[in-house]
Amino acid sequence: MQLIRLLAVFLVLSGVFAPGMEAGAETVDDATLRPLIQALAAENFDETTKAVSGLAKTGDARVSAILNALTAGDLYIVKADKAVFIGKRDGSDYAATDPLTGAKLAPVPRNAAEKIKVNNRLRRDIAAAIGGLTLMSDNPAERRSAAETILKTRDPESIALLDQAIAAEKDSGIKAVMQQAKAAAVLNSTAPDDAKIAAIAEVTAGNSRDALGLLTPLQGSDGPVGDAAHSAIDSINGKLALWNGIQNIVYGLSLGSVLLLAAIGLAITFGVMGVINMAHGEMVMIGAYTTFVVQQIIRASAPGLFDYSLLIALPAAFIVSGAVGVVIERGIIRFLYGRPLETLLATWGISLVLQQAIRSWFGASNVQVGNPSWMAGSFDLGLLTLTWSRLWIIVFALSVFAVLQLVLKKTMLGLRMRAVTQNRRMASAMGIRTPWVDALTFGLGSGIAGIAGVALSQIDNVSPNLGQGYIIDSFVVVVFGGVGNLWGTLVGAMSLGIANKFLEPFAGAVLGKILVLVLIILFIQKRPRGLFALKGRAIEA
Amino acid sequence: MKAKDTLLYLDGVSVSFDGFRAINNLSLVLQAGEMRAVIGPNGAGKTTMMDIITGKTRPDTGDVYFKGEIDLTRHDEAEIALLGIGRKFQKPTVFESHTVEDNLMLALAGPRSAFSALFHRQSADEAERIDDILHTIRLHTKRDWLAANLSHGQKQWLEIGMLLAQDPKLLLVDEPVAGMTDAETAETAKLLREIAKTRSVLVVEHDMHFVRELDVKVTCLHEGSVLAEGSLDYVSNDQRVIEVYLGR
Amino acid sequence: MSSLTARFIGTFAAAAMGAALAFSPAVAADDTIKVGILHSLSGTMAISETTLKDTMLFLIDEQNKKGGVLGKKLEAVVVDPASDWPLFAEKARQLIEQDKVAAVFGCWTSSSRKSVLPVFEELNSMLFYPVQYEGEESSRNVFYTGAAPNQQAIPAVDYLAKEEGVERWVLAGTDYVYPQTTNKILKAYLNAKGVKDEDIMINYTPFGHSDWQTIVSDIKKFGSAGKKTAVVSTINGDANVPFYKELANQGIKAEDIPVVAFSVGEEELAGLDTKPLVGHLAAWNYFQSVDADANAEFIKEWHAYTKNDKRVTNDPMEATYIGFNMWVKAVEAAGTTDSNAVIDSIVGVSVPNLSGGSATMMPNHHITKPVLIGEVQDDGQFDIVYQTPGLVVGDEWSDYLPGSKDLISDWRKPMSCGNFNVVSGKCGGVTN
Amino acid sequence: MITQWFFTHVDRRGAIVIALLVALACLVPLSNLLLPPTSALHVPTYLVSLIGKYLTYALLAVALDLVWGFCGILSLGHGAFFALGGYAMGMYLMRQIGPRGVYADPVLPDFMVFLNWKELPWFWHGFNHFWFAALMVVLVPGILAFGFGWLAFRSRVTGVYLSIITQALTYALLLAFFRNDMGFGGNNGLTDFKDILGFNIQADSTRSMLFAATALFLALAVFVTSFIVRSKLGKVLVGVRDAESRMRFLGYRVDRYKLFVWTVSAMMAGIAGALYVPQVGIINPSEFEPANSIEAVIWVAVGGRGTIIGPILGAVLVNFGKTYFTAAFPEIWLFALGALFILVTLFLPKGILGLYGTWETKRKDRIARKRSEPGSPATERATPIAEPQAAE
Repeated sequence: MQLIRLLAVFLVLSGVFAPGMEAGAETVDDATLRPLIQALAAENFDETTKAVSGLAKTGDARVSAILNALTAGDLYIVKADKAVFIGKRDGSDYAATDPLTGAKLAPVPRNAAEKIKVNNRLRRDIAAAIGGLTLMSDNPAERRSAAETILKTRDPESIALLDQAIAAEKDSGIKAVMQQAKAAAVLNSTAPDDAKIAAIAEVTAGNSRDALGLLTPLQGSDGPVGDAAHSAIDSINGKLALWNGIQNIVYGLSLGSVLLLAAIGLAITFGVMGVINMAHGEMVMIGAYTTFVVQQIIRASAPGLFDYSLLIALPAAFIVSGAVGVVIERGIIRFLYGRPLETLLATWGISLVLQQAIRSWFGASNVQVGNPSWMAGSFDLGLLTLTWSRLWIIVFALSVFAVLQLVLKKTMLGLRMRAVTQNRRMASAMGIRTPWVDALTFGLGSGIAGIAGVALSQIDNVSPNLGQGYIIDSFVVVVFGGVGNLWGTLVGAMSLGIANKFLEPFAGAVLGKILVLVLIILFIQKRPRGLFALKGRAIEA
Repeated sequence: MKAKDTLLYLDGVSVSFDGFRAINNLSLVLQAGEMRAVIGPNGAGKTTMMDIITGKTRPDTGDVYFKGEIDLTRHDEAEIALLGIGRKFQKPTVFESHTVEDNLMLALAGPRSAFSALFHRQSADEAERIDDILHTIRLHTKRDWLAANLSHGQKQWLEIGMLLAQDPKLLLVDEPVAGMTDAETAETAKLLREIAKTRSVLVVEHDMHFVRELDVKVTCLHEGSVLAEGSLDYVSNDQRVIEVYLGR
Repeated sequence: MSSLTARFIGTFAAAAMGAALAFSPAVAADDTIKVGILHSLSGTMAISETTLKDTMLFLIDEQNKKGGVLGKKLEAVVVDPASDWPLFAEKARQLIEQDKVAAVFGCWTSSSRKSVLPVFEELNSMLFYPVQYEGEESSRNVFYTGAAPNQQAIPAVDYLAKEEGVERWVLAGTDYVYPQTTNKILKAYLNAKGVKDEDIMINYTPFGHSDWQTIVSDIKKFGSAGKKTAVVSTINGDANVPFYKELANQGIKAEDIPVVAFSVGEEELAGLDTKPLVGHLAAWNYFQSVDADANAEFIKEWHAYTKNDKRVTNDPMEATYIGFNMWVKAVEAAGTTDSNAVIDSIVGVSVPNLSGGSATMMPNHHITKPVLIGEVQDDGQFDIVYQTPGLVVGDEWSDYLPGSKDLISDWRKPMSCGNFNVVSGKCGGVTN
Repeated sequence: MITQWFFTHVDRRGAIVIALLVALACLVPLSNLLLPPTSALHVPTYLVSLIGKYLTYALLAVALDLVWGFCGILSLGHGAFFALGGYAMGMYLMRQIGPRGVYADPVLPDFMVFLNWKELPWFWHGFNHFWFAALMVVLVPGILAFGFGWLAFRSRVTGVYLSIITQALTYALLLAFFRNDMGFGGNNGLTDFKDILGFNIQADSTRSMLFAATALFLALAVFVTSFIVRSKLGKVLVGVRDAESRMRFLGYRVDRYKLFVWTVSAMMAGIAGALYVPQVGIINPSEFEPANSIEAVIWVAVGGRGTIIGPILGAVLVNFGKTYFTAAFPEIWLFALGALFILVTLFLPKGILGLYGTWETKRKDRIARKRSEPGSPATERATPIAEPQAAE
């Protein structure tokens, strides 16, 4: 009973003092700490850094809470007497607490306080300092981050601490990180050669890119350590070269998916219907802005749903862009069938109007579309860093493609669409309401452009110019693949993406893009009707 | 070489589009001065055959010779046209925004280079040729009309007139009477017979009355190869031809 | 012809006639002073420039509330050069010749400034240019109120080297003149400080580049050589959002590889979720977060004017503010809006800036500025981590470029020269 | 004699336009230079260079119409030829600056000094001579067009495929010229010109002369276009536009005809660009923007494709509209411009001139038919001018 209550208190306390309670924490009396805390409010970062390490050296349990407050930018001084306090914004005042005791102080007006400045270096030092304090923490995540911090700082002084922690560690994952950290620290220390060579073996087995960073400085040193580092680097470089190829393919696929998404709606409005749809990019833009509006509504009314915002935005964008598409088709395009070049003119006009409309409505600047948590971050696959957003976009692009194929091949609408585009008069004679099919086809193409906008909002600017950035690439993809052939669009987009990524490393991004364009121009000479051209005598009839 | 002394010689010609064999081991020989009618159901490969002769489509395999020695598969459309093969399309194809006279002027045999065209002045000789042809195709009263304003039958004739202006050795005529009235059909048959006096003609047609009126040797195509060849009566009594036409 | 067509033609003809009427030179009212605003409101640059148009309208409004200038009200003449450089020249000419404006505030890109420069010199008018640029220019008719490279880039590099201990540098930029020049200056500067060539990586990307996977991954690779690495970014506005998104997604944190940018301000961050970017840096001469009374006042009034308390302020806005106030002060000192008089009286004019100090127009038509370095915060604002102790004078001719190190500019009489060569002792150009 | 030769190659409308342009070339400079600014007939310099700019656009539009209107080749990359001509002229003007640049380098243009280049790249040699630059103005676009066309027309790239690769061409050039390493001044392009043929480029008289030159070149272009269109070659081109394969089966080497007219058109576009640059005072890569080329197509469409005057009318009207709208309604002018394009497409499918053209052709055709078949009523069945087959 007693024990449970103690545990409860302990938990509450660790909650209050956040990451800081560890086994064997010492307590230093306030009189020692006060001046050190006061020293945090130094005029320059060097002084503050000294104060931080001074605080960390005391080993006091309360220090990490104070340092965390400093990192978070919650530590202030009162301008008048330079007293340090932890502040939280509360209207025009700061609700103040004492950094040591946690006691509530009188609120400080905002203009009477000054924030203690932190920069990256300080944040790094604090993380290192806290790392030393939290290496034995009960919280596995904290232990891991502490080990990772040491891996970066390579502080030789933490070797002993790490040994202790490694011995106590149960989680094999964290243990591995700790061992890496220790090896890194050893390499950075004045340890004997054999210890260093062992450490080299240790880091080589881990993440190669980090290892490269650790080993490169050793390369120049003489003796067995230098040789070991040298051969380790060679083996890592060999591995990296292989992974570079893989990386190019994966990045190429990812770029290809973006191109595919941008072009696939056009493959319908232009490829299937023959409308030279210069307003296609604006449909993508409308989709992106729909995402923005959906997120605004969610932020305002149901913040908990934010992670689902993209899922909600998908149908919304499809409907909004699709509806705009239907209106454009009914209002303008339908008068222009059989005059494809005039559609170029009219849709160019439409694109100007839509851009200006969005600009007048939402302003000319970028609007912020957030990444839901499942789209953020990255993971490592071998030596490859894959970001979730890119991965999802590949998956998404391919699903859109698959669904579109299904719609065209398996549904009544798809059947009618194909009938109308192949032989309008015959279809109409068979009782198909061709005007409706036209409107729906154009709506479908526009709607798909809209959902592409949802995806693109995750990786690009959302501004009135969004569409303009994709329109040329989209046309090139559709034409390269072969007008009227969805598979051509898929293969075209992917091959352009991969070609671009293979050219980029040695030609640079600009020349790479130019080369791709030149290659396309030359390719069209070989296959004047694109990659997947329809053969036969029907084409020129 | 068997091709010798023939005007047009096709042997073992095959072509396929995306796996579909449009022409399958086709062989056909046309003598100089001969008129031949080619019949066959839709998809028999009639138009593709013309595409091959005129250089629009390259055969996958097989020989195509003109005048016994010229390998047509090595020439493109313009060269083949200049060799003396004229072609009329299934759908009448004239230059709709030109006048009837200009249509003929463009077709008139003569230099074809861009520079000669830039500085070309019409000679009296050419004017006379155009007058002749206009009379032949019965459009002399409409020489200033835009071709777009001609009736369907008149366009067909204009196109035939353009072939004549080209002065070819061989005319390929694809469905010349489609969409014509009976009277026009009869006139057309007369016109073609007249033409055939001086040159070879290959006519593709569906209309059996018309073919009968032409009264020439008939070749029936089916699925890209020759099914039967002979007089119309012979061909139309062939059991396989009947099957193909009536369906099975 | 359908009656609809007829009606359309009728409307069109009427519109054309109306246009022709309106096109004839406007009669300049004597009781106002016209001020031209030459910022793109459409096209690719609208994203940045629209705000400056609003700022000018706001400043003119404020000035008119205070009674205008020389007892006359100011009247804004807004045109849209539509991010089209030759159109900038046409519009500049229209503003000066036709609308007879007293001065023009405008341009963003260097190309647009280069495009209008001959027009301003020919017609002897005044342009206030509020954006940081590559330097290497000084015109009698142009006043550069944005930063020259020494007012932005060099202090930022110094800061990184000193405070963050950076030894390896990635100079990443969009492929055009400003980044190229800035990087050239920086490279010369870094080399002079003992940084070896293998520790400098220079990378250029096209305008509006949106696929940053390879480059970010290269930066990561470059940064894993055991030396502290930082990115100095001269990436142009549009391409920044995808760049930062890729950085955040690939997990490059400011503590590992900080990025210091010269073209990313509050306005650009408005399109981003800044939580993963906390700690990345920007170097400017003003931040919205500057703790000064003048700034607080300015922001308050700006919010009141735009009726939107979310509208951010940024550095080019401050530069516009300074330029405008300098012009007002110079006009009042000269007692006329005549260009020659104002150009003579504006040198030495000093007005308060928004960061609590003041800005002075120097004889080279550049101004004095403090250099601030800020770290991105999670609310899209910057936390100022460094400020130059004094003011830095804009250096139009960089000391780090061999072609320009001997040049100076002084538009005061009797020198009155934009490119005086101190070695030969001659004025190099023919600009009047 | 000459007049007769002239009138056999130009129709009445063309002659009027040529006369008008020649008159403009004489009167505008006179009015600008001789009349006092207070005079009601004085044309201010501002308008001289503005209209001069419109006329260079009109020249580009005429060039574009020659290939699109008369031969059915829709180029979405004609801006590239225009810009190349402009760059050739810009390089000449750049070299003319000589030691008057800000760094006072006698040979190197400012931007090269500034990027620390030591010597002039090889392709800048020769541009100090006007005749060489003038030659390059037509040769560079001409050779590019010839090479591109030779490949594309021989491979029978047609329709949208051709349109899109022309767009890819101009886009690739845009990216290339943006690169500082290319040696064309990068994003800022070439600017700060001082004089042309020894005359101060900012002087009113020079501006007037440039204006006159532009008007005369446009008149020449109208004549050349008329000459081509009214020759047998022109009829072949229209034939290619309306029924390309028929032309081929008649024995015409369609690719050569296309190549000829394509190259001529590119050269005309190059001249337009060369006249444009000294009048606006800058040339930079944004002239390669695909959007600019599309806009040029729109001028032609608005004015009326397949006519000679239509493109001129369209270019001047649309650009006048742009000038006017961007000043009068800077915030919403894109609505007006966009709406103009939509309305013209919907209600004036043959452009502004198409209206007049329709009436006239109808009239002529009716007369012809009346003459041939007295008493027979003119049929209302077909459209008088056949709808030109679109690029498809």
